Amino acid sequence: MTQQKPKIAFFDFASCEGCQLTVIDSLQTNLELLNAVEIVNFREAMSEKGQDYQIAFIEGSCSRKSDEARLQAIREQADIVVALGACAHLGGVNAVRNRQPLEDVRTYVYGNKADWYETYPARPISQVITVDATIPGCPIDRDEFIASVKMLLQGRIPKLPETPLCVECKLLENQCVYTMGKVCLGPIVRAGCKAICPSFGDGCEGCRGLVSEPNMESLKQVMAEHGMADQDISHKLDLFLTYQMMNLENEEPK
Amino acid sequence: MTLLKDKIVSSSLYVPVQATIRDIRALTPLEKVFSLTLPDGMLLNHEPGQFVELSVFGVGEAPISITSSPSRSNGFFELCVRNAGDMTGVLHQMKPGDVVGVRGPFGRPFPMNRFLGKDLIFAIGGLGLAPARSVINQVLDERGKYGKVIILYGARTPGDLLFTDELEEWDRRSDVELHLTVDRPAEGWDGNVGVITTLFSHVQVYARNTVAITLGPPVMYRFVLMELLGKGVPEGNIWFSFERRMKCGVGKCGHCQIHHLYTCKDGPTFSFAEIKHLEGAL
Amino acid sequence: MGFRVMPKSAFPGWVEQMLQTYRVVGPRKIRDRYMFDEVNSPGDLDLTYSTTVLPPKKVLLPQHEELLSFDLESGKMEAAIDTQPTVLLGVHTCDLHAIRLLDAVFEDGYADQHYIARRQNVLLVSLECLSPCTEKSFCKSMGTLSVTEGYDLHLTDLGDSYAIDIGSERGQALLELTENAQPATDADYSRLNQTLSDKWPRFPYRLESDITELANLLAVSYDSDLWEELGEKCLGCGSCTIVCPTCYCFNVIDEVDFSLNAGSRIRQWDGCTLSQFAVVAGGHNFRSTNQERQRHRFFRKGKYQMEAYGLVGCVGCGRCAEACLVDINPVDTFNELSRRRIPMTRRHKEVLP
Amino acid sequence: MTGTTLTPDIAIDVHHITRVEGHGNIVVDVEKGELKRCELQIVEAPRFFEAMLRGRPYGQASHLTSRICGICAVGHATTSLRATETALGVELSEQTILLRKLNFYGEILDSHILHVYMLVAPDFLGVGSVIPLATSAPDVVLRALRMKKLSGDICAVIAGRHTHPIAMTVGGFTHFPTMEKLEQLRERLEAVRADVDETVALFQTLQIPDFERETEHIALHKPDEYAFIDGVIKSTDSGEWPLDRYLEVTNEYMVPHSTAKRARNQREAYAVGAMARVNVNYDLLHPKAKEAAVALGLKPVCHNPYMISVAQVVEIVHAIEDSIVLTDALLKRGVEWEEPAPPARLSGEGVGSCEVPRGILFHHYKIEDGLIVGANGVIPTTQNLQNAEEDMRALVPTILDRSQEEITLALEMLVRAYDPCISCSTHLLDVRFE
Ligand SMILES: Cc1cc2nc3c(=O)[nH]c(=O)nc-3n(C[C@H](O)[C@H](O)[C@H](O)COP(=O)(O)OP(=O)(O)OC[C@H]3O[C@@H](n4cnc5c(N)ncnc54)[C@H](O)[C@@H]3O)c2cc1C
Ligand code: SF4
Ligand code: SF4
Ligand code: SF4
Repeated sequence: MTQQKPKIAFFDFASCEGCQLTVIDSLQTNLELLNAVEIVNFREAMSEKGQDYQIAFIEGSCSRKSDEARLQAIREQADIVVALGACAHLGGVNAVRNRQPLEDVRTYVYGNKADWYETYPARPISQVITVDATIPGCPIDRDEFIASVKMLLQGRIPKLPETPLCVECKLLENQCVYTMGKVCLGPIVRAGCKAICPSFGDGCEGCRGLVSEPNMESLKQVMAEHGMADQDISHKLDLFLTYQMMNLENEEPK
Repeated sequence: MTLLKDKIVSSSLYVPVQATIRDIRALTPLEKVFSLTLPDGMLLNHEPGQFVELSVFGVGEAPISITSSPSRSNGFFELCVRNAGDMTGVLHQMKPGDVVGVRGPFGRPFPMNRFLGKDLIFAIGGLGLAPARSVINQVLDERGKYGKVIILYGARTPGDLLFTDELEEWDRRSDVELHLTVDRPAEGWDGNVGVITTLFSHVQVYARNTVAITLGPPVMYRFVLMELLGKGVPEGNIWFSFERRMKCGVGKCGHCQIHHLYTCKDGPTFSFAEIKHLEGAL
Repeated sequence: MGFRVMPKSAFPGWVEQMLQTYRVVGPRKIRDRYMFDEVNSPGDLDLTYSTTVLPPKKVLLPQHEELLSFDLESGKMEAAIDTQPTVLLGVHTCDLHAIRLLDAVFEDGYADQHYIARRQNVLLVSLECLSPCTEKSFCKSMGTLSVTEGYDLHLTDLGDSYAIDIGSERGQALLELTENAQPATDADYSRLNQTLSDKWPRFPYRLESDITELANLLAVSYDSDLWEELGEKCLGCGSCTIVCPTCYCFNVIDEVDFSLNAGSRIRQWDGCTLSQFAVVAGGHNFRSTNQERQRHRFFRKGKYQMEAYGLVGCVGCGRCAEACLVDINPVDTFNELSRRRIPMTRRHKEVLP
Repeated sequence: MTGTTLTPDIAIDVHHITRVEGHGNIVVDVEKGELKRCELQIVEAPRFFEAMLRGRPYGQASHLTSRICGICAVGHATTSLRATETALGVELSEQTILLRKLNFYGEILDSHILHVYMLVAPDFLGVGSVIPLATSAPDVVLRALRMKKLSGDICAVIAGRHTHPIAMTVGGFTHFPTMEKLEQLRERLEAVRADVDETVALFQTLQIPDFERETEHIALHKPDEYAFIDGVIKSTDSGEWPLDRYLEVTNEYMVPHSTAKRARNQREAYAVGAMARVNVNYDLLHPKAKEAAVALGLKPVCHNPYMISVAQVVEIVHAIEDSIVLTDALLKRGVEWEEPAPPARLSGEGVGSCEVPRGILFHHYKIEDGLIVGANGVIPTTQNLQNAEEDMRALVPTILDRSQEEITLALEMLVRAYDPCISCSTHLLDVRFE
């Protein structure tokens, strides 16, 4: 299966660029990546800005009307568009503000200069263009990124893992953080990060998104039994999952 | 003369042998027939109804029925594969000369000697023709040993019909009764339109002496079964081949379990009598 | 074969001896939990452990296990068979029963060479349980509170010494690594008997029916309303099946290097309580709801495994009950089914309409 | 083309400066040799972090704010924690302080190595990125990756990962490294000294452009250590301010061509970052770092912004050496699992400040009954932007004899030298305490 090196490009929208940084970090143990693909556009790390690419990795949420055209242009050029990280996949933390009235958010931050800066409710890029594959996480997991690139090279489309985080956590024999008086979204969140938060003593915050059949009601009940008030539960769910939660609740951004 | 099965039993159940693709034939945009040869003259030695675990190295493995019949094994065997996901997707991009992995043959074959002298009615839907073809050609190669042969075959559209050359061949034979149907007709289709069960009104069977072999998507089975039971075909004479998710093919991985049975080793062929008390099997 | 007695003070020395030739795996305390883990010195071991997060099956069937490696360039293909000599030390009796079931599964029909190679190179040193390890264990109800076979050596804590039953010649040889195991005296026999009879009442029966009835109970409970209730509560998190010593379902995936031509095939644990476990190409899911998956799980534990291998599918270790956040557990499930037992006549409707 | 023609009209428009974090443009208009327009535009989408913090439990603040920036994630998290801890009267244990410092060095190293090797070095080596260097100078790239891996692993061992650390929480940690892990780090830190020496040697060979503009430099200061976490605000001009008077220093304002705010103190602009730290705290550098500074010709007070990268190299030396000191201290005293120190109260107001890789960072929270009701943050790049623009303004007239490409490169290198972290700088955390 020898083929031409595919040309790949990285783009970013509203994000912290931590996922692209993780891509750079993945080279520490996978320098062969540079032989397997040709990176033609990666503003964070290189000056060349090639416009001829087959695979586009996009980090960040779409949070401005004017970003849509840039997204569409990428979609037109790329054969495969990959959403990179929670912001692109889920709206990420950017969507936290979608629960608040937009005008209020803008004036809270910019005061009377609010209209200098364009914005609208943050959204996953899949709300703007068709996305072929997603590498979830905040930030993405290096190994998953590398595995996904290999799949793309093989002509496959990586799929989001359906297994809940609990499985990964148990396989590592972590102590369940619920037994430490904390709460965790592990039962309803996609595995693949090596359960890194519970492994480091903190409950999962859901950065990899909900599994496709989450039992929300039952988990809310569990959290309530662990001493969380309704408001605490919403804060927990509304860090990375705000966009998905609002969808589940059929709630429009304000 | 080594058998593939001896090889895996002696080393590892999970290590495939490297088979070479000698020929690829596209039947439809989604289905291709891959003709494979084993290395060093190794023999597959399968029986109708069995499957192999086919792998594309680095991608994955999946159970695939052997579509060629044992009576026609000339140093190669055939698999008819639908592009349905990861492994099959990459397989569809491969070329003759490429190497794939094969383990098997696995599964309980159809009990052909219990079918001897019986009238055979095949009720086949879609990709079910792949395993059915192995039985049918075996029967046709030993035609004298069986009674009537009736083949009912349904596909979604005329373009989805598989092995159309062989269908024509069977249709031409006077000792085979072939009825086709499609869910959605296309230009030029003058055959039956409707689900497979609509074909039953076209055929006459001597129920007590009939063996029915039903192969197709899970949804089809209940309806075909009602027809067959309605015609009085004995429960023990109604045979299916089941599809379940499988990862090992040898009764370990648990995916294909139906109650206490493993589809991969206790099946995939089952008679209705064997599974009728198992809730959820059908 | 009788038993020997070893003063506890000699135990670390014996373990040191083992470490010369074997990988030794035993219960270790890591923060607030116990894990079976490789032991580097006798001090790492904690034989007073309650229960471990994962059962010792992980030594025989690792969570993530290479089955084979391949290199298409050279045409090389190799089975990864692990034959490292290992002592699995301190296995509770319920887990020993579970290993017997695993043996049956992996030896049945086509024998799984990977499991068997490990199994043949593992010496099992089991440990008599003297008090319930957790509130959720129910080994006594499942008949797994004692063992008479299946071990190479079996330890019973006699206070200042261990009684060591010898179950095999390999076990005998392992014991001979130390000179401090003496033949038992009459006093030792009575001490052992006393210890065993004292322990029995400490364990409660938690199941309201006898295990021999479980299969029948389940047979009439397929349509019980309880499954729907469990299905509503179940998070589908899969923890119960992952931590179970008698679960062995697995998935197989390929890993490749950047050449795309070389890599390995990996077996990793899977579980029937996970939503995608029974999905086939085309998207049909043979058990599409938590309700069906929970039913399948409990049927496997109480009925199917018995029918397929003649061994009980649940050994009462209680790990799944510990792991479940919504408190779904075998004891309550089986007891509730028993209370709601559906009369045979009502159940005897046709499978098909 | 070499710069022989004197171009009276120059229009430079660098859309999305590369090899920086975030989206920025450089726009320069020269008409008839006269500089008409010189802007560093920040066009990153605004992200509204302080609005998102409103009403959140204080425990989430460090996890949310670490998402401001993937490169300074530890810095934001640490600063956020310090703000919360000050507000709620949390007293940290010695162990927590040691672990936090070591973790912090992981990020300083990671960011500086990324910047000097992958973002800045290509300019000096005449390539567009680090990628061609992988073939032309593999030893340099491998060294950078090796050093970067160690930096990341320091954070991974202590807090789970560098980008968005996990185990850091208000009052302490939720996970602790084992002695084995610390010993491994200790060994690797020692081994990496050779790479550090090579790094210094490499920078000795680079031709740093000669350009100076007198600048006010501001950094955190502590009497007894080269400050990264806590301290007082100190200026090279004159003056010291306690943290809670940071607003008197930063004086933020907005300009329409940029979604990021700007700051000024005693002049039209001031600078923060590695150079400011070296200028303010030179005497407190580890002796080996001072040696490196001498070797690299960096003397306080230095006013050449292109020397910022050199200051970063000096800090790499310092961070490695001090990490060894910290690791030794941890190994000596041992690491115990300890519960995070509890808050003394659930309402209060506090400022936290750290010297993150790009300079002084402030988080300021007001908390009521455990919920954040007001938040403000001032980010290093915000503070540097105006200064970078002033530098551009000073630089352009001196290089008008060069070709357009050369001018563009000089400007890009100048902006890059500041290592701007543009996504951070767009948070415009506004002071709005009701
Ligand atoms: C006994 C038997 C005989 C068969 N014979 C044939 C035959 O002759 N010809 C033929 O074409 N097919 C046959 N099949 C079906 C064939 O095995 C499947 O099409 C094949 O497994 C697809 O493999 P794949 O790797 O291409 O697809 P996969 O990538 O495995 O995907 C297949 C489907 O499985 C599901 N899936 C897989 N992995 C996951 C996951 N991780 N998470 C969620 N969903 C997942 C998806 O729904 C997907 O559509 C047979 C099956 C059995 C059991
Ligand atoms: S544990 Fe949860 S929050 Fe943490 S990285 Fe994994 S999915 Fe994200
Ligand atoms: S089902 Fe539960 S109690 Fe039974 S063996 Fe498995 S984990 Fe233990
Ligand atoms: S552990 Fe409990 S919640 Fe999770 S799958 Fe099992 S029964 Fe359901």
